[in-house]
Amino acid sequence: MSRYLNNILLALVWAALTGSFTLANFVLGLLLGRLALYLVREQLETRQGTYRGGKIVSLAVLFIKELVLSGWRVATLVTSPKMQIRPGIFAYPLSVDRDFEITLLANLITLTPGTLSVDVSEDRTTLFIHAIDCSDVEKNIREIRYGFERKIEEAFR
Amino acid sequence: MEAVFSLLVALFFGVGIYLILSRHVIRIVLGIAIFGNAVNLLIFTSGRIMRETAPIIPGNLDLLPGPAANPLPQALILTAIVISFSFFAFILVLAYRAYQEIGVDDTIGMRISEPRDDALPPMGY
Amino acid sequence: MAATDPGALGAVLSGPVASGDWLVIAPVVIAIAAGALLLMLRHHLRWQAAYASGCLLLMLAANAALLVRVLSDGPLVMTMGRWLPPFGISFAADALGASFAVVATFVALICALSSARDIDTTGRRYGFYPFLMLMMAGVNGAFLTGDIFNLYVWFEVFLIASFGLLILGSEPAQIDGATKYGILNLLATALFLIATAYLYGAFGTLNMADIAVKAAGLRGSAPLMTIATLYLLAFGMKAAAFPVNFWLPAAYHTPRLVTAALFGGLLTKIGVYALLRSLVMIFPVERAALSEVIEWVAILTMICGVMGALAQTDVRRMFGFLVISGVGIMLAGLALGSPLGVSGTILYAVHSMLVMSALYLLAGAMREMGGSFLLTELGGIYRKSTFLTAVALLIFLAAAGLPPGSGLWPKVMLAKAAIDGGGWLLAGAILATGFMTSIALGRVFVLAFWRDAQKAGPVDSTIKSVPRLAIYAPLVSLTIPIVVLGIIPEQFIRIAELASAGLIDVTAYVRAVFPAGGS
Amino acid sequence: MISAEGFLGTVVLMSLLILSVSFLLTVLRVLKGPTLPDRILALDMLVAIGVGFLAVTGIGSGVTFNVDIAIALGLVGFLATVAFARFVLSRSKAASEVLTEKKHD
Amino acid sequence: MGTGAHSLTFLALLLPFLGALAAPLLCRALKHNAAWPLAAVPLFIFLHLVGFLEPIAQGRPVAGGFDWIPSLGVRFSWYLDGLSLTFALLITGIGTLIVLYSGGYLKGHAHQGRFFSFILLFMGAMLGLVVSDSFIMLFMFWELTSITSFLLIGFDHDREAARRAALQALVLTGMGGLSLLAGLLVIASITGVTELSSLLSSGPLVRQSPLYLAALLLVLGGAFTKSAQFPFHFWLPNAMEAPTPVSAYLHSATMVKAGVYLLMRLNPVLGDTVAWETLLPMFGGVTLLVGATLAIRQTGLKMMLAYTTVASLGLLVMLTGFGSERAIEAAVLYLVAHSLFKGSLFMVAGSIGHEAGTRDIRRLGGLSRAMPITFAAGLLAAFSMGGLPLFFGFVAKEEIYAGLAVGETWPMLLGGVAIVGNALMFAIAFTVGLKPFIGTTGNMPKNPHEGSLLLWSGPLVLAVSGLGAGLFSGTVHAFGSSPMASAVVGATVEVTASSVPHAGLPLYLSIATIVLGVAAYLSQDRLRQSMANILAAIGWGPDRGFDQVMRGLLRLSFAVTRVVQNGRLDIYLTVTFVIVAIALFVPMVAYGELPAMPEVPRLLLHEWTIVVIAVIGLGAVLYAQDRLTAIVSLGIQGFAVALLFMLFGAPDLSFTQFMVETLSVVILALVMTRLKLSPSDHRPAREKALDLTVATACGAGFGLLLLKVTQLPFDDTLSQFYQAHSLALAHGRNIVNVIIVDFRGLDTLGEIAVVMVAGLAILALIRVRSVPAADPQAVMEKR
Amino acid sequence: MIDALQNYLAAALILVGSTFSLTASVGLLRLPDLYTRMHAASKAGTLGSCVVLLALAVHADDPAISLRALAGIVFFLLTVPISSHLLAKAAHRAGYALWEHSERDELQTALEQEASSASVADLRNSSQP
Amino acid sequence: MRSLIFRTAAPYLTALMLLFSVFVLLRGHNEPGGGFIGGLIAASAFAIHGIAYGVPTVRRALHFHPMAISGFGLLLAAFSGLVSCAFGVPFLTGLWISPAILGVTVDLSTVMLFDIGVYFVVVGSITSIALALEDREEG
Ligand code: NA
Ligand code: NA
Repeated sequence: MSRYLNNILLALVWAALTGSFTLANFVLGLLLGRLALYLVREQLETRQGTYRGGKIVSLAVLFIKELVLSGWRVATLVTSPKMQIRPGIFAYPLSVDRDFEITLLANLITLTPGTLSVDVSEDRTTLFIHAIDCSDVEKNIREIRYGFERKIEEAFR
Repeated sequence: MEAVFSLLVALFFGVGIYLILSRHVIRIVLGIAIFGNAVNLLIFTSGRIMRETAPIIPGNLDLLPGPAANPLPQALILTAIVISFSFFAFILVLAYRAYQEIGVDDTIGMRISEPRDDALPPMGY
Repeated sequence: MAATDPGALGAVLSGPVASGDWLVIAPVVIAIAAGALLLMLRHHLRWQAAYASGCLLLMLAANAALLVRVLSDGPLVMTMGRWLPPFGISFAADALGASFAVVATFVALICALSSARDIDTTGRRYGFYPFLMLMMAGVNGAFLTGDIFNLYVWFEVFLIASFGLLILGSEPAQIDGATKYGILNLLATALFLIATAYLYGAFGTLNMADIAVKAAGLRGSAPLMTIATLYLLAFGMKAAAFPVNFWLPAAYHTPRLVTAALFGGLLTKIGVYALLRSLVMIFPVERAALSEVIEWVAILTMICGVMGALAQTDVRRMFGFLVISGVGIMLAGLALGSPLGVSGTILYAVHSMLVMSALYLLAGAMREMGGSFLLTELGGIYRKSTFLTAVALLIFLAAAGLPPGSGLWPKVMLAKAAIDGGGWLLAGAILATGFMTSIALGRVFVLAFWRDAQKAGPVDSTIKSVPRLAIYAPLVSLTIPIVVLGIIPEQFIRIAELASAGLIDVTAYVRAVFPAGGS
Repeated sequence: MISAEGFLGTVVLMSLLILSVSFLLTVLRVLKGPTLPDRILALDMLVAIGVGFLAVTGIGSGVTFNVDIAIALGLVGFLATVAFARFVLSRSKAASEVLTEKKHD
Repeated sequence: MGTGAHSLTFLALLLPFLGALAAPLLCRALKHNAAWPLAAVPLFIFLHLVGFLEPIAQGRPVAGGFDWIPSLGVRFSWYLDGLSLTFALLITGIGTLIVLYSGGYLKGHAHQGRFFSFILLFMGAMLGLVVSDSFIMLFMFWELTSITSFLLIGFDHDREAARRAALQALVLTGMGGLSLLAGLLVIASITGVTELSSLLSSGPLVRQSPLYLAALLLVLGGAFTKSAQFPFHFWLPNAMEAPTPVSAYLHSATMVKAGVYLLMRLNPVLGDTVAWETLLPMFGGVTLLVGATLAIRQTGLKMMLAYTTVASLGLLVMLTGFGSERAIEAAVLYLVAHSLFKGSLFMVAGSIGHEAGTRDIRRLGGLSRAMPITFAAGLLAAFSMGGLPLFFGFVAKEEIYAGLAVGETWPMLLGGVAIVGNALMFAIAFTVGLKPFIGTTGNMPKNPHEGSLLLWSGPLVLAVSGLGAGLFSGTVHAFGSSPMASAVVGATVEVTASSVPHAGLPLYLSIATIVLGVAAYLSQDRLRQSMANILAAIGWGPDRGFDQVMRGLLRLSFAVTRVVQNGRLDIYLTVTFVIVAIALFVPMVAYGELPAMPEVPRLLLHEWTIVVIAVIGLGAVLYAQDRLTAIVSLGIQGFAVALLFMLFGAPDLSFTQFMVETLSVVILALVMTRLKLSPSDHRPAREKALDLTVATACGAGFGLLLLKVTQLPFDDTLSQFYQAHSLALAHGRNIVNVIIVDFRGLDTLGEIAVVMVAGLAILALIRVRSVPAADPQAVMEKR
Repeated sequence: MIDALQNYLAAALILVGSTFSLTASVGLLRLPDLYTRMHAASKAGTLGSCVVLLALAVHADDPAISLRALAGIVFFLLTVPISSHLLAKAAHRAGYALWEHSERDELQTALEQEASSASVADLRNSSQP
Repeated sequence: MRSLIFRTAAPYLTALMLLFSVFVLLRGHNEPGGGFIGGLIAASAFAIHGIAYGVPTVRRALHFHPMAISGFGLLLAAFSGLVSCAFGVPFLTGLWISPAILGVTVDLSTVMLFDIGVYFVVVGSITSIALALEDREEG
């Protein structure tokens, strides 16, 4: 991700935190963001990517929908008198390959219903996911592939 | 309300002291942490208790709108918390190093500076 | 009490301060700034000792000027942040605090000078000098502050700094000693804080002058006896009074000798100072009620201390116990509470700061000359160095309270105060302690100095050979005031009497803190 | 009909109660374990409930600064969990200890 | 008294100390001949003092001084009357001779300069002691004599016997010194007087005080130890470990007389009571007999003399306490005579030992030809000691018998004791002064010949003085004995005793003494043997007792220390908390500071829940079966406390508590990674019960006191002030923060200093390693 | 009017949020193993807190506060999955097994394969010099 | 800790937390917060970074030794108290100026300087402790 974009994002966060979108405050946010980024300069990904605003929003909407659903499902699951669960860890073959994308995907998966990213393989081709319902692995893989992963590819390629 | 807090303080002190007395270095360290909390609650209570209203003047006023919690004990506790945290960290690392250097986790075994087999002083002249 | 109308600033804020008033805070600020700077320059090993010594010299000058000023004009007060007391934190130097600060800083300066030979590169890199400076910040702050919670803070400052000094070296014995020292001292300061919390709950104020004034009004309703007893316990622990003296013999012999010298000189005396401040100044009535308890504590502290000293083979451990017996002697004055007794305690504390530091530095010199710390192995020092022997003799005499050392006069004052007050047992214990101390130190002299060297061949290879001047200079600089105090003690005694008078009659102190007429 | 504020107040008290129950249940998991990660997870959950608690009390008292405390709590809760995970991982090197740990539980 | 003489006297008092500083330098330059310039020091003082003879004889004491420690009422003041002047003259006069004698005796000794220093220091201390007017000065110089004699006795510090003797002397006389100090303080407390000259005119104040007996016993404690009265006599013979000049000086003429001086000095104040007149003669008499009989048992010349010194001191104490003017006169005369002959005989014995290589009487003989001058000196001194007419010793002995022979039971008994003692001393006198010089030449390690002028001048001058004083006793009485006796008695006394025998009971007793003495001299070998047998049968003496007491003290100290400082942190902690509980409950109960019964508190349900969670957290920490559960439980209680702060109006606290608790748990976890600690608590149940009791008591105490405090009306002036001025004057809305950074910013400065130092200390703790790669297991095995 | 609306919305959100928290803690108690419990904690728990924070954002009069609450939600959503992932990973690596009735554990299989190939590699390395 | 997910997210989280810590620091005078809490948050940020990437990385990033930062903080705090020396008022007196920067009036004060000192002390010390402990872990 671009360093400048990061900096601007941080300045926006600063403005949001302080609740003041004045120019002076924004400049201060830029300066502080610059300083913060300087401290982690070595670890920031330098590869340039593209950003599609609309797709990002669409990804966010999908995520919020999934999140609420996820919460609901788990809530009903644990409050049901007989918990019928078939958990397990399955391997998910990744098609995204950038660290940022893998991370984003893994996090989104963790936050969504019944799935939890446990590990990424060393060669970054496989994501190991714990699912609360592991009876149909193919279905799980399919849902991710055509859900989050595609949205991510659309948004950041 | 002070009564409940007094009771709580008593409990915190009791548990902290019981742990401090229990020979195991780690239990002692845990006891010190609880003891520190007991002291903080003690200071808090001794400044009298007031529910919910923080001593912070709202942005649109020049003075507190009404009675608020006593700010001074809070400031004192803040100082005390920071200090006791520093000491807690130090004692913890010290216990760790003691385990490394002396090899025991029990105060009964900690007898390097004052050895068990101290000899009588020389009797001659 | 000051008006709460924000418009009437005159009633809320103090006026401008004269630049001379800065003397009261200068030692602490210098020490903190110096410590911080030394920490930043931690890796510039070469200049640390000189820089620290220079700062200590500056602090000593400030303290000396402060003492002179306090002696001529009475207590000097500065309330921080221009708030009026008791709302801001007051620093209030009276004769007691200023004189203790002078002596303590002097001792620290000597220790800084002698650290040149005792502290290795690792010790410097891991902060010996910052620890030293921050410890002196704590010590000076404790002596000069006029606010009881602030006193607690300074206690913690020098306590944590003393931890740092204590563990510098990480030998098993150090770690073990530090664990005991650390946990027990932590408890002591926690008790101090607890007592202060109760005090605040009862008085609603933290300024010591304010408390002293208000105590009279609260007697009868507030649980002042219990609070005073808690202070006695907390500070008694800090002072290493029997039966809560455990931390001292467990730790004092483990660190580098400069550190031990610093500890032996300063730490317990701060406990004694706080006892005087709290019990004589704030709680005189409660002190009187507790006097019998304090008397027994004093006697047992003396006896257990000196018996502990007799029981030791390691001279450092022996000196640790002598610190304790000295504390017992100081507690005698607290038990008596009479002007003579209190001034005896004050003078004894000054003496003890000088002598106990000197003893530990001497232990270092003895090891360098005699190859050991153990009485079983030491010997032949007289043959090696007549000069060191002479200095040692003077220090021993002072420690035993014999002429021409500094210990004589405070001991005479305390014994006289005890006899005047009918404290026969106390007087007997004071004298018996002096006697047993002379046995203990006489044995050291006989075995380590007179007796022939006990070990054949080269001594311990870990002992660096150092120029003798480096050994002698700090020792001599401590011995000179010791002997001066022994031979011409008048000025010292007069200051001690002023200090004790200022404690017993708080009017001047209170007026200095509340010039307008008080709260 | 009660006022909106009054209603909100009641709801706040109610939710504080609900959150208190959650607290207790979570504490129970901390105590029960049975494994260390279980306890860590429960502690993490405790932090999450704490965030909610802070937010609710903030609404109840009209004191807005609780948000920042909630954020900070979330952040340090994160730190705690990461550190514990780190701890669990480094302990796995001493596999035998895991076994003894389990035996004790 | 003019200021010139005034400052000259001060200089005289100071001079020995200056001389002591110069001695090593002088000695380096002049070798043993440094004795000559150094002897000028005491000589000058002697001559200066001689100038006082006239006024003092006329009853005008010389006093002077200046304020030394005004705040304690201590003056550096001197007071010279007959008593102190005589002592001062003896000290400086004999001192002069001793310095010269030392020049010869220690010729070529590597540390002769040091020796001169010690002797001069000692002289200064002794002189100061006898001329001191103020109590404190007296005590100070008293202790200085103990210290300097410690140095002198241990001069040959390579020998264990010397070290032991030195320490023994220090211990005993040091103990006496403290006793004296206590006694003087008591007297000061009774009379309000701190100077001897004023005390002497204080009348019967002390005698009538209820504290009299205490004062007396304490003073006697000082005097008896210093003057080697039974059972503290043993240090004195042991002190013969010192080089002979020291023995000659300390133990015959000066140091040991300090006790006698003190008794004589205080006779007008403390004397004339039943206690005084019982204790002194009793101890003195026993000492006299013990000293004399032990002297007979000895084979070494110095040891014999040493025991006769013990005996003589007993005699002096006995006489001082007898309670009559006559006895005091006798004591005064005997004291002077003893100083002269004993000093001389010691030096003679030293010369013999120096020349012959031995001081064993069984190996000595026929030295008269080789050492004629020494012989002369020895013989003359022996005559005086034996109490033969014309010698000053005779004068003294006549007066003794005159004083004791008053026809009552108690004096008769003491008279008998005196006769026996004197007879034995007679025998010793000639054993030392005559026997080595006559008869066949003994089997001696060295070939003896007369020593240098330095060696023989001293004994000879002293011996001749003994004769001279006897011959011119009138003059001596006029300037010495009478003023001295007057001072001791406290009224004008005229001494008239003469060295020419005239008939009377005293003379018959003297003759009886001499006859007995001759008999003892002749049968000394048999006597020695039988004494040796008796002592062997007893098998124990205070000297061995000293060792036993010292060892016992060390063992006792060791045992006590093992109990009170036993090295176990858990016991230290238990004791500490027991005392905390006592400190809480005893005053609270004793002074009625317990709280009133509180009313039932009204908390909201969720507040109760948080309280319950805190309690659960505490319980969980307590009952946690493994440390990790304990740590996590620790987090629970910290969390609950933070929420409590939140609920009760302390968001800053809550904020900080959350952060700090979390970080504590994190650090704990980080540290725990490496610790393999045993999880279970294996204390015995009894110990757990004790700990539980202590913890409960402390907790309850803290809680009750807190309740009591919170039941008081609260003075919230400070908080009101902060609330009123926080925004207006300190420009901050968060009052807590304003207090932290402004109202009480200094606390925070100290606090961050703590944080900084803690960081550094932890860094040092982790980084600095004593041994590379310390492995706990290896350390365990090493131990 | 707006105020009342705000209040009602906030009240609803609060109730929803705290109920989510409650169910999460119920789940935490009821679910059989660590990994399944994580589903409850990291989803329902997070959701609960976020919803309550949202309530705060809705309730606050000051937009600054609302923004901050939203920022808090973002922070939360950023950190929670990562810590859950780390804990799960660490626990799995440390050998905490899945519930015995779990369907499969492909991560375990993968790790075992890796371990065996690594040991082969080790053998090869040690035989080379 | 070797986790791709964690390592990718850590720098952003660290930066966010640092920003937040400054925010908490600066608002402390009017609302809960201040130098101490801000410092703790910043130290937590560095701790997270350290756990993700190892101690050397954090040390490199910080450029100065954490304890030197801590010392600087203490010096700064002491200095902020000494400013009042020049104005004839007691030690640690809060002095305020309100210059206009970019058209906005900004309240600057020694009190704020003091709080920044606190912040640095806490950041330095706590980071130093965490890093030192982590360092041991690695070794
Ligand atoms: Na000390
Ligand atoms: Na704050």
